[in-house]
Amino acid sequence: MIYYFFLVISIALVITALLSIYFRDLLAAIVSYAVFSLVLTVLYFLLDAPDVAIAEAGIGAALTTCIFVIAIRMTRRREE
Amino acid sequence: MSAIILYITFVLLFTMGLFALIFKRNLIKIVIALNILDSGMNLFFITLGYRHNATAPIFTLLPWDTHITMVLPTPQALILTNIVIGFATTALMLGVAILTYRNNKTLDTRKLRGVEEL
Amino acid sequence: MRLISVVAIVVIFGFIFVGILHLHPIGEPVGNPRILYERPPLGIDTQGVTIMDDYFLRNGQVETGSNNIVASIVFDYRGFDTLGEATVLFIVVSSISMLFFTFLKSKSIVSAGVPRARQFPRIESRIITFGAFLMYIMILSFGIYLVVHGHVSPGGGFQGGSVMASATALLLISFYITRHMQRTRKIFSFFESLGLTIFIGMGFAGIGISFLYNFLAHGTTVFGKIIPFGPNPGYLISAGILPWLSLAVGIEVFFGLSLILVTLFHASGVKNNL
Amino acid sequence: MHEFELEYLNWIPLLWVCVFLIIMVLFIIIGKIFFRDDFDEMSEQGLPFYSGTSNKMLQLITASNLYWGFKHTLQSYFNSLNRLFISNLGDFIQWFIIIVAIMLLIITGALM
Amino acid sequence: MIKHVPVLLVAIPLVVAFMLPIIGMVNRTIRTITAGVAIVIIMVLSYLLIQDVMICKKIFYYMVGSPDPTALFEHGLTFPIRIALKIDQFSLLFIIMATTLSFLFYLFSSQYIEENERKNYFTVLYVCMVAGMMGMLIANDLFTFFVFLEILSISSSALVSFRTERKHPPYAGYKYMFVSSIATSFFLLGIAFLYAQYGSFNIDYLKKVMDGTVLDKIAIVMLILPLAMKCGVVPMHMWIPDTYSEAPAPISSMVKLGSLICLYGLFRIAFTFGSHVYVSYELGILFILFGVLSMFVGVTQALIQKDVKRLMAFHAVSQVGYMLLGVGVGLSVIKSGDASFAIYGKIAMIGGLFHVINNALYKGLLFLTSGIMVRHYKTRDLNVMHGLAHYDKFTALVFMIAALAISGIPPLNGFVSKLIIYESVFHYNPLLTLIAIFVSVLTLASFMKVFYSAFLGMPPERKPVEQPILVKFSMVILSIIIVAIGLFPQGIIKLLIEPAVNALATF
Repeated sequence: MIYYFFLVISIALVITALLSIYFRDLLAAIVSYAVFSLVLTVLYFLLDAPDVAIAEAGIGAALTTCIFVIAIRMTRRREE
Repeated sequence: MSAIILYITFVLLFTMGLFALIFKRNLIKIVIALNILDSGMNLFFITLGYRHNATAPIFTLLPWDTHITMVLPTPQALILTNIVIGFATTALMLGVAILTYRNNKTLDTRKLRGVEEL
Repeated sequence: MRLISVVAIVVIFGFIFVGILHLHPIGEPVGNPRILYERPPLGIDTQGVTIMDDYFLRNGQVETGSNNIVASIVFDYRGFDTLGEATVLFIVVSSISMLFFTFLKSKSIVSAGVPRARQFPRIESRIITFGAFLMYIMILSFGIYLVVHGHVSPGGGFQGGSVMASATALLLISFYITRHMQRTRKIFSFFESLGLTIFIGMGFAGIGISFLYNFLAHGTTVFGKIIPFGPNPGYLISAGILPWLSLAVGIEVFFGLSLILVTLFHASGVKNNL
Repeated sequence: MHEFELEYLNWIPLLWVCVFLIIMVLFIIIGKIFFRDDFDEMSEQGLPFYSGTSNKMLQLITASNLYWGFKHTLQSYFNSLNRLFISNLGDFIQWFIIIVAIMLLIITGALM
Repeated sequence: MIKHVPVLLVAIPLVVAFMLPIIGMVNRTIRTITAGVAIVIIMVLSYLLIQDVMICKKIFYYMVGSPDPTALFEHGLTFPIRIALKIDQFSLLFIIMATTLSFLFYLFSSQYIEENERKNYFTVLYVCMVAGMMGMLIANDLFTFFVFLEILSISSSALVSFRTERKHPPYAGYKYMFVSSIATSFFLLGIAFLYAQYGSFNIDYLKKVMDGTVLDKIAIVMLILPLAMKCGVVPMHMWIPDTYSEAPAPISSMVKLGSLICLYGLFRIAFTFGSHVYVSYELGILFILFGVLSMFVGVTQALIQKDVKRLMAFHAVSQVGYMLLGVGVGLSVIKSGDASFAIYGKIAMIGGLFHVINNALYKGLLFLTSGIMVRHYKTRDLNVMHGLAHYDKFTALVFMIAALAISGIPPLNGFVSKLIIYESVFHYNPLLTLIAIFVSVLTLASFMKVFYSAFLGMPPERKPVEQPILVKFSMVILSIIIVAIGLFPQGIIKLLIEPAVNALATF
């Protein structure tokens, strides 16, 4: 039963990773990277790794996205 | 046998990250690709240590009657380290990308090729 | 030239895929999944232990006294990696404040002619400031819970510290304080070094036997409560130096990450009209 | 494991120092014999005499064209080198990926 | 107390690094002194070990955090549990080199880098870099090696972009970090494959347990090539000139020292895992190929440079080629049945390792002198520089010693190790020696170019400023060591290099 979860989450992971690489507008790329990180947190929770899930959520989703947004604010938003 | 999907996602993430690293030109997009590569590595380590119908390696408030077998704990301890290393690399590369933008007014690697002609 | 690299990536993809087919199927790792609860009390059980992980699962609770085996590995069995880990974070924090030093020293925050209020759009609405204040208290307490209960429930120094740092991010966004940046950065840097010196001080405290040795764990009065094997409600004072190390790493990660955020917020606020 | 022979290395270190000193002494003696005391190093005499152009900067063979002959003959080699290693950021690891692919093929014997 | 030395080598610099921000707030001179004292302590500790490790052939094991640190296995198990640290002859050779040189470069940088608020962070990152190097040298555990490799990369990439106000240093720091993080990701993939099969990270345990499956071969390739990239082997070397030329002078020598420590990791993994996966012959050929390519391409690109630091960076690439050639010949014949290893294989490895030590010495000195030249002329372009020797005789003399050493002129140490490499590689294949000699000639030609254009010619417009005392002191010490090794090579080989080769080549 758990394999269907794995299947769905894997597809979501690959799609969000593709989107975050494909988007020319950097802000959209970073939002899709945050979604990627969130889905990864859910997958870690399903793989019985709660410590890593909290760490990925705290550092991966929250702070990395925050730093990316600051970086875009100080440089250019459109990818030339 | 459909659990191999997790290994397949790792390989896909790894090659996607590699592909974007080589062919993308924006400095911040390269940092995102590096993060995806690193998250793929973390996912691979955790799937190495996963066991079927086993619980997380924490003994607090586990019901006594079930047959306790646990997931391997060492990959999780190492992934904690690797997530913080990934964050550290991102923070440093973004800081340096901001400074290159401030000095050279561009984030495109083609335009930044000034000095290295030979 | 691009075709060659695409072919090379496909070859690497193929090899890793082949390698994975040779790997063990996902559910059955190398170890010996013996059922855990039939075990002699208080002894180190090495019967039928084939790899490192089996040893950790069977004896992690007895040797380190913490329920969370991952925390016992992070802080006791492989504590040297965590020391390296805390150094990596310390290095990034000091390098970010080094790189952005000229940014923050330059007085170009108040660019000529633009009144200060319009330059930093202050959010005046009550909802945000009050809501942020409530959220801040809740996130901070959750972060402290994670740090302190590192060895009992999932969590530990890094996760708790990063949750608390996201609380400072919330504070920075909602209140946008840029006046006392210089002093806050000095205080944060001081506490971060303090947390790290506590961490490595704990490591040196056990130098009589060996570096990072868990000298408080085995039955000493303060933090050495001996816990029964198997599922138990979890005792706060049971894991020797683990709670101290987790607290030290929590302090260091919280002040380090919020120092990064404060520096970058301050730098992004500077109108770089250079 | 017989003692490997590195005997060509145990020269007498004093030998080098003595040879060096002897040469220095010879220089000083020859210098003393042929030295002209009215020579003033810092004045116009000290500067090297260049025939041909009077423009000072032109006479100095600058560093970049000191080995122009070497560069000229191997121009095709350097051009191909530049084409292979244009230092765009992606190219740094492009070669790394290619080397990893080749070595994987060789080491795991899939090539043969 | 002596049994705790392996961990103290890392713990002491880390303690000082953690306390430096607090000390830096209080007083600047105390901060510089404490950082210097920390590096001196670990230097003295490594000298204390020479007696036990090199002469009595004792190997220091240390399990961090276990009740009995020197015991290999706990509670009668057959596999190690905690993190194992190990100092044997091979790693002690590199520890001595790393500590001595980082102390000398620290002396140079304490007065070369201008004294302002940022110097606080510079010292912290410098001491963390030294701790990273020490951690890599003593780690007997693949994941600890990975963590300290990451510490070294992050701290050196932050230091490379120290001059943030100029145009190119931040981008050079970005490139270095970009290259290092990809290398560490591939390295981690190799560790993951090994952990999946054998459940442990300990190098000695893996050496016993490993059998040549396909996964092990893939893991070996994934472990070796990232380290080769960080050492600057030719096809993957283009990031080195950009990084070394933009970094401040002592940092480019420290980054060069860091790449030599990655070379140590490369040899350690190639020799321990190579024969167990039956690929040591292919790895030897790979090293020789990398060596020859690096030698030739590095020097030809260096000859036509007009930027003095880029020229020296390309020479760093070509010198790594010599080491790889020497050790590659040793590795490729180590498993061959006949006694050829005993005849020339071991001598080639001795030559290779000796060249590592010599190269670290004179390449560091060259980067330091180039820093002084660039600071005086305010530009790195050789066409503009002329006549520094008229006023600054000291730098000219030191540069002369280092340039003669790198091109292998007899009384100095470059000649000694190159002679051993020529001698032994000739038995293996005479063509390699011809290429090596030709490259050495080109090295001499390019350094004559630098000396001619920077030091001779018309006197410069303004008089060069007098260098501070510590800057001159560290350069004098370096040149004394170079001349001493050049005159008395047998002592160094007997005491340090030969036991290191025995430790590396035993199976």
